[in-house]
Amino acid sequence: MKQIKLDSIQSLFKALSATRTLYLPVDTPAGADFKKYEDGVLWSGALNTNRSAKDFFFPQTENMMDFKVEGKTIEIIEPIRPDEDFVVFGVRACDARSFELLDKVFLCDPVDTYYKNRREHGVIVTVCCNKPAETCFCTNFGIDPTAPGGDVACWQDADTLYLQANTEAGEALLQSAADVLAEADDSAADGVKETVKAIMAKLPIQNLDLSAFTEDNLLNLFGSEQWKKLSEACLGCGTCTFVCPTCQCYDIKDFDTGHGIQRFRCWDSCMYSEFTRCAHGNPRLSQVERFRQRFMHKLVYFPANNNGDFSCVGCGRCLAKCPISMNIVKVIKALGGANE
Amino acid sequence: MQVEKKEFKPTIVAFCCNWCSYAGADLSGTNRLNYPANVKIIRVPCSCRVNPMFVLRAFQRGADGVIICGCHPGDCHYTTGNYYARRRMTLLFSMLDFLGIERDRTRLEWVSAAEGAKFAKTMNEFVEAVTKLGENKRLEDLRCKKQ
Amino acid sequence: MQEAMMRRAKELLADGTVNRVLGWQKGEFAYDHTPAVFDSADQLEQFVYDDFTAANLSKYLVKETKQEGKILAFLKPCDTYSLNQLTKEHRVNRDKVYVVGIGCEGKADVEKIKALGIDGILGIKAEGDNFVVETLYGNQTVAKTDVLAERCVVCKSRKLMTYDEILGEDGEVINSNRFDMVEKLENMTADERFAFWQNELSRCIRCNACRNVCPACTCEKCVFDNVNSGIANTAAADSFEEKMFHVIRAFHVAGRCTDCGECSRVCPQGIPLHLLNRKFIKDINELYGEYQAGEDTDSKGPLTNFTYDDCEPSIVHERGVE
Amino acid sequence: MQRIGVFVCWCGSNIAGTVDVHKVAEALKSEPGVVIATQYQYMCSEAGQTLIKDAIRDHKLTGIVVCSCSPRMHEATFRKTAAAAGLNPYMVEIANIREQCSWIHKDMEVGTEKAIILGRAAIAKVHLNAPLVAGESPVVKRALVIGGGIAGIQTALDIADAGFPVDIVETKPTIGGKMAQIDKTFPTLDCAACILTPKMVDAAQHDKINIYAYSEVAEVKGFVGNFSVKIKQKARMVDPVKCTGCGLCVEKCPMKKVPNEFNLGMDKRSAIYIPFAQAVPKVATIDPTACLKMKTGKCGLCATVCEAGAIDYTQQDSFIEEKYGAIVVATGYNPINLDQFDEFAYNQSPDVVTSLEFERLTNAAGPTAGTLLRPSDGKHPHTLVFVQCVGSRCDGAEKGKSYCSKICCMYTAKHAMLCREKYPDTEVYVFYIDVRTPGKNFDEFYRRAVEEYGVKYIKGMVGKVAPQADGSLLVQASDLIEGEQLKIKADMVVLAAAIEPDQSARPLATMLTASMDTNDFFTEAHPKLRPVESPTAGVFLSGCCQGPKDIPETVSQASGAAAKVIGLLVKDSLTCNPCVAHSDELMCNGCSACEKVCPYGAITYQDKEFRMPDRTTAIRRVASVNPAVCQGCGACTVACPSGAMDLNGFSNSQIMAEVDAICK
Amino acid sequence: MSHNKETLREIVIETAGVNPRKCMKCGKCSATCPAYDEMEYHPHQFVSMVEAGKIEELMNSKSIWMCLSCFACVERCPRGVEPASFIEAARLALIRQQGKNHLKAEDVPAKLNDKLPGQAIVSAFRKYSK
Repeated sequence: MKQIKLDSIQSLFKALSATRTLYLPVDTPAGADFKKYEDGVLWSGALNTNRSAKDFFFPQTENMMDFKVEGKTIEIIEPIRPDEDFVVFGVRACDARSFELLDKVFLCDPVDTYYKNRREHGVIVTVCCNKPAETCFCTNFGIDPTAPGGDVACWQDADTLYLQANTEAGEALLQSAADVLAEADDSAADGVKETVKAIMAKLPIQNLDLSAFTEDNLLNLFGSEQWKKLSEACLGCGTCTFVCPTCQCYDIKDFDTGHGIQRFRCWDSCMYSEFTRCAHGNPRLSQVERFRQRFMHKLVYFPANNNGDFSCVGCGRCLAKCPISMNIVKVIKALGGANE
Repeated sequence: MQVEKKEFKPTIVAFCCNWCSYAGADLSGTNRLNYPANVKIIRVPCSCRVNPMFVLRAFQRGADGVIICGCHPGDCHYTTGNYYARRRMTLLFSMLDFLGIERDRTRLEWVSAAEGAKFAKTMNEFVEAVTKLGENKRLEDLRCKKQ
Repeated sequence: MQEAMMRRAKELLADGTVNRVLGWQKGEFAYDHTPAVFDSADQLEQFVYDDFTAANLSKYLVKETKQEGKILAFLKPCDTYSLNQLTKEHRVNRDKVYVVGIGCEGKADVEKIKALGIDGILGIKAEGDNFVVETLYGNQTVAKTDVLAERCVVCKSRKLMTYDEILGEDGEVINSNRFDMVEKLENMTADERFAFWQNELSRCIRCNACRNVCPACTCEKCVFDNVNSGIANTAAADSFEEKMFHVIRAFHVAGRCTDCGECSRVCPQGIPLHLLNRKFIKDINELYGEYQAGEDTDSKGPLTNFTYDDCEPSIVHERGVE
Repeated sequence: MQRIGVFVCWCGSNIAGTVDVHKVAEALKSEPGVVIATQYQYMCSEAGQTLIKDAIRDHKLTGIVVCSCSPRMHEATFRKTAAAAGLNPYMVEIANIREQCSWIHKDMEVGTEKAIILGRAAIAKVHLNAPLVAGESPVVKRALVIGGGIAGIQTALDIADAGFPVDIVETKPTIGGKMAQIDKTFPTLDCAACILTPKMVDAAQHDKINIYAYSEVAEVKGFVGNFSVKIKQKARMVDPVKCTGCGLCVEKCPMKKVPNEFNLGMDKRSAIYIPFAQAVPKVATIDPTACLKMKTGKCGLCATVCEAGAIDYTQQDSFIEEKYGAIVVATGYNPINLDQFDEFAYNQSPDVVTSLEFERLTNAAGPTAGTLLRPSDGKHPHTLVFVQCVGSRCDGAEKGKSYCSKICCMYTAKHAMLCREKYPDTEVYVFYIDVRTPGKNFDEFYRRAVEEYGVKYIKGMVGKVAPQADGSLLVQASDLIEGEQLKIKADMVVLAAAIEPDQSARPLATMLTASMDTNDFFTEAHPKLRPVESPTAGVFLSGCCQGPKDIPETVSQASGAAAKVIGLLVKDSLTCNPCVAHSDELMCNGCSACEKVCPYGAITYQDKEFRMPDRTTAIRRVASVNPAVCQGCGACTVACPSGAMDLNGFSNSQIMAEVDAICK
Repeated sequence: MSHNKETLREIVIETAGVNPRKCMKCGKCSATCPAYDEMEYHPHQFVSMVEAGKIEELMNSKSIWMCLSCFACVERCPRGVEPASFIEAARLALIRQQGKNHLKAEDVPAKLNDKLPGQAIVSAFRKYSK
């Protein structure tokens, strides 16, 4: 385990950004968000960023290829794959878990080469939660915020940041900043862990009953009377999906630039009326169906195909951001069982 | 080796109503009144046909200035079209200004079928003003830029 | 107030005046209430009305007034402006709503509480002019005025524009300073304004929350969802598309926007979108005479109207800072 | 994908002089969809058109682009060419490379480059063109004439003679209008009644003409070929079918002190009245504001004496709805109110009269039975002063009218001449600014008044008329030729008051969505080439509602309007301009924004049942555009936030494709 | 230094603030003028003289002092030409001539005609009778 004093944390960022691009949470008028580190950029310390770290590996829009059109000839141009190494610093345990889930989608056959490329160039540095919000419920999905994943895990107490590499890439990263890091005892962060655990125990959303969300119960859940009521107020906007660290749907579009065609993909939301529209029309015509799709996917379909792993990490963003305050916790409670 | 500095020639889109301004543009041609070739005219039935969407679209696709020409107030072929155009464009231009887009990139001018000279003069002035501003950077879509 | 509303709702359900009630349902926390339709006295036990029932309910009436029977809607002054505008545009059948107007002193904004550094909110209790906020990290007291939603700080009117009955006190139209921020921007240089909006709009994630919550955005099919419109897209690929979306959206609601402020309330990225709408309102007021959308149900809106001596667009050059 | 042919015209050296037409054709050949691109010296020539026609057939073209002169010049030509080769004429686009390119640029390179871009824009547009078929709308073979003066009567007679039914709506109890009040007509001096009343009778007896007298137009809906008009028949309290016009009721009516409007208030009539002996229809009318029975409930004498039993005090206004293919406006004129011309003492002395009042004073059926007598004391006047241009040709609208009323010079000459002829002992002065006599035999007429009848024409204006204690009028005027100020002691002063459109014209124009000028005269579709049509299709103009006119001119315009109406009514249906707006009902919000900006009232709403995207059905309010009324301005397309409204021929996607091509 | 003919005309027109070209020569001003018989030039002539540039003749004519400024001509003129304004302008032009900037009391003409009230009195009537 390594350590560095918080008052000299800038030297760590400098060291990390010397060889690669560093992104870290920065305060904005609307809460913390990831920004590129440059001289003078200050780490917010807040981990509950508006947008999740997903954006670095699966950006909102991504160019896939270009077609150059000249007269009647068309030429295909492969895009230049970003080959820049980068570090995302300050990822929470829940957000770090989301990559395990995204990997299951993008890295299984057929492999999504765009995502894979970014994953290969990115290093994730997690930080143990120090100030969980009331909206946090990661523990319900077996996530231990005091033992965050990622390539490097960090813990911070009043004056020190402790760092522990989890992977080879993590080791290499710490090695690159070895100059500014000091050695620390492997148990140095135990105090922090205990404090955080104590707070976690007081969180209001605990022990969600997820027992109903099984493959066997699929049809019962699908046919539940509750969906209508739950989705009644849904505006059909994409806020929940776009702030969600595990949502991974995208649409592929062609953009006519005037001198060619740019084929790009961009996030799509199952809440949108145009989602998965195909030649015959739209498979889910009403908001009830679209709403149901999102939660059935997260709570039933995804686990059914992925060894029971739910496609939710309990980060709480949708709880905080939904314009009408409808969210997965309310859905789980309505369909799955009560909070004990 | 001396690098020759390329003279900036703005792309200008002019929406002209069929009844007055388009005819005014024709007249300036008939009278051989010059204006820069960067002005390209799109014929619309009336200035009220011009959707703010078209103006933005032009900027997106690489226009450096957009001008809308219609019949003088009171002379609209459709009696009231240009009055609506006037309100719509006033508000649109004001909004673009509010976003920090240069004011001189947009303009609305009334040109009658008899005002060939005014048409040419207006275009000359407009091209000059836009040339002075240089390339449209604030409302550009990089994807559409010529490589 | 909440009790009075529940009582009245139950009475109106019982006497058959209405068959449903549009209100807010208690949330998971103290502040996350969800708009809901209640169709029985039993369901009404979940009804809530407090400082955090901020959502403008009028847009739901577009759908609800197409259903059988009359619905009771509890509307705040803001919401009644929206309802009038929707009635004017034939989007809502006013005859199928029983409006109970409720007086409003402004709503609290939980984001403002959080911005004070208060995290882990477990409960919020109103005590006089203050809120006592119970958190994971201890109790804190904040003044209500400090956490009043931004739109309520510059509230334009506490007067109910349309109602079938009133619960509580009707207020007055307020001579508010809601255009101050717009004016401040107008007085900046073009470069500063550009930088301001570039910074704000670059945060947009195109979640469409602003559009979907907007009571003026009730199009059967939005141009941005319509592949044939030529401007449809699901995500802004670059800064042009960010501007395009917000300018066109503001233009489409110009003259119709009642300035309810929902767009800014729901923006997950905290973009002050209401400033775009307010800019149009300010321009309309200054150039074409005072106009407040939603004040009535029959006047011609400023963009479907004109006078022979309207100003020319060159007025944009003639005023303001370069 | 369209198969597009591009045809670049040299226009001799007009285009080829500054545009390399070969290069343009070559460049455009490689554009997507273009299967042939060629050039020719004169595309509009027979040979050029044949070239296009052959190419359309040989290459199975689905769209063509002609790079040539302005579409204002030859768009119609090339559309016909396309149609002749079996291609929909709306699949033609013109790239204007002459007026907007070769003629304004001197540099060959610049001109060529621009011509290529303009060609590309046209190609981009034609890709999105759709074949348009002009719609047809049926024509109701019936005309409505609003106003029953000489203009309306003449129009109605001409239309009816062509075999089409015509309805005349007249607000007064009788038709006849101003001409019925006039004594003699210039320049022939025949009696107005002698030539008008036979026409009135003709109209009444014509089996194709139906007269709604004492009626008004209450509402106009519809459009050219298919107007629906609601006519309000005001309650006469007399059954027009039963009434024989015997006049017994008029004779017996005890209320005889009502100012007689037909004689401009210079005598009295009874409460039940027939305006004049030759009235058509000759039916009595009860004036409810004067009738004792109506006011107090006591009397009922007319009902007692009426043998036909035609009197019905309970009669109410009634409404008729009728469909018409064409509407003719013939609402006529009135002399202006002279209250603000205090200097002429019109309101101070009854001996100062307007020319129209003078007509009644000299008319055999008038208050003095045709003998010219001073209204104040009934004595024979010896000195008469006529003042021209009273209220005409004024600067600014506050004091009078800016226009020349046109008819005053001639009728004043007529009055002066008749005065001198009938009463040689009179001394007659006419004060004029100019004497305007541009009509057949007009100047000769005026000269006769001066030369044969000794009317004293004085160049100058009357400044003041002062009633004197002895009952005479002191007229102070200037004689600009002699350079002196005259003071004339006159017995009567006759003012040639300016004329203005009838008050009913303005609301009517609103109902018809017909445009008016600032003086409330109806605007013609073209001041020279379409003088009897309003810009609103199907609405025609007859007589003084369009501008001041004398009788001959009114009658010719009336016949002109009739000819236009006949030309419309002989058609079974009308071909519409296909470049009109249309609404996509699935996207329409029913918000009325488009309706509010439509200058033609072409948009209506209906509630329709739809299958909604979520599989439910719902009644939705949706707009529909009447293609026969829409003129294709496109105001609605921008007002529509959802983009449901689009314009054929200038669609959103077409215009944006042009923008894209230009900015490329 | 005296003005040339053209500038003098412009000065008078500018001072009067009305356009002499609007006159349609109807003579209503002269017809209505109570001082007509006392004048050498008459109101309608004032207008045409200004238009023709005969300002010096006007300035040298006693007629401009005969005008009572009763404004009858202004009131009656159908074209809004205001002959009295030209008369006033001609008077001012005379008074303001270079070198003659100040009109000495002794230079003010005494009553020109016993039958006519002084200009100031009529002006006062006009001013205060409303």
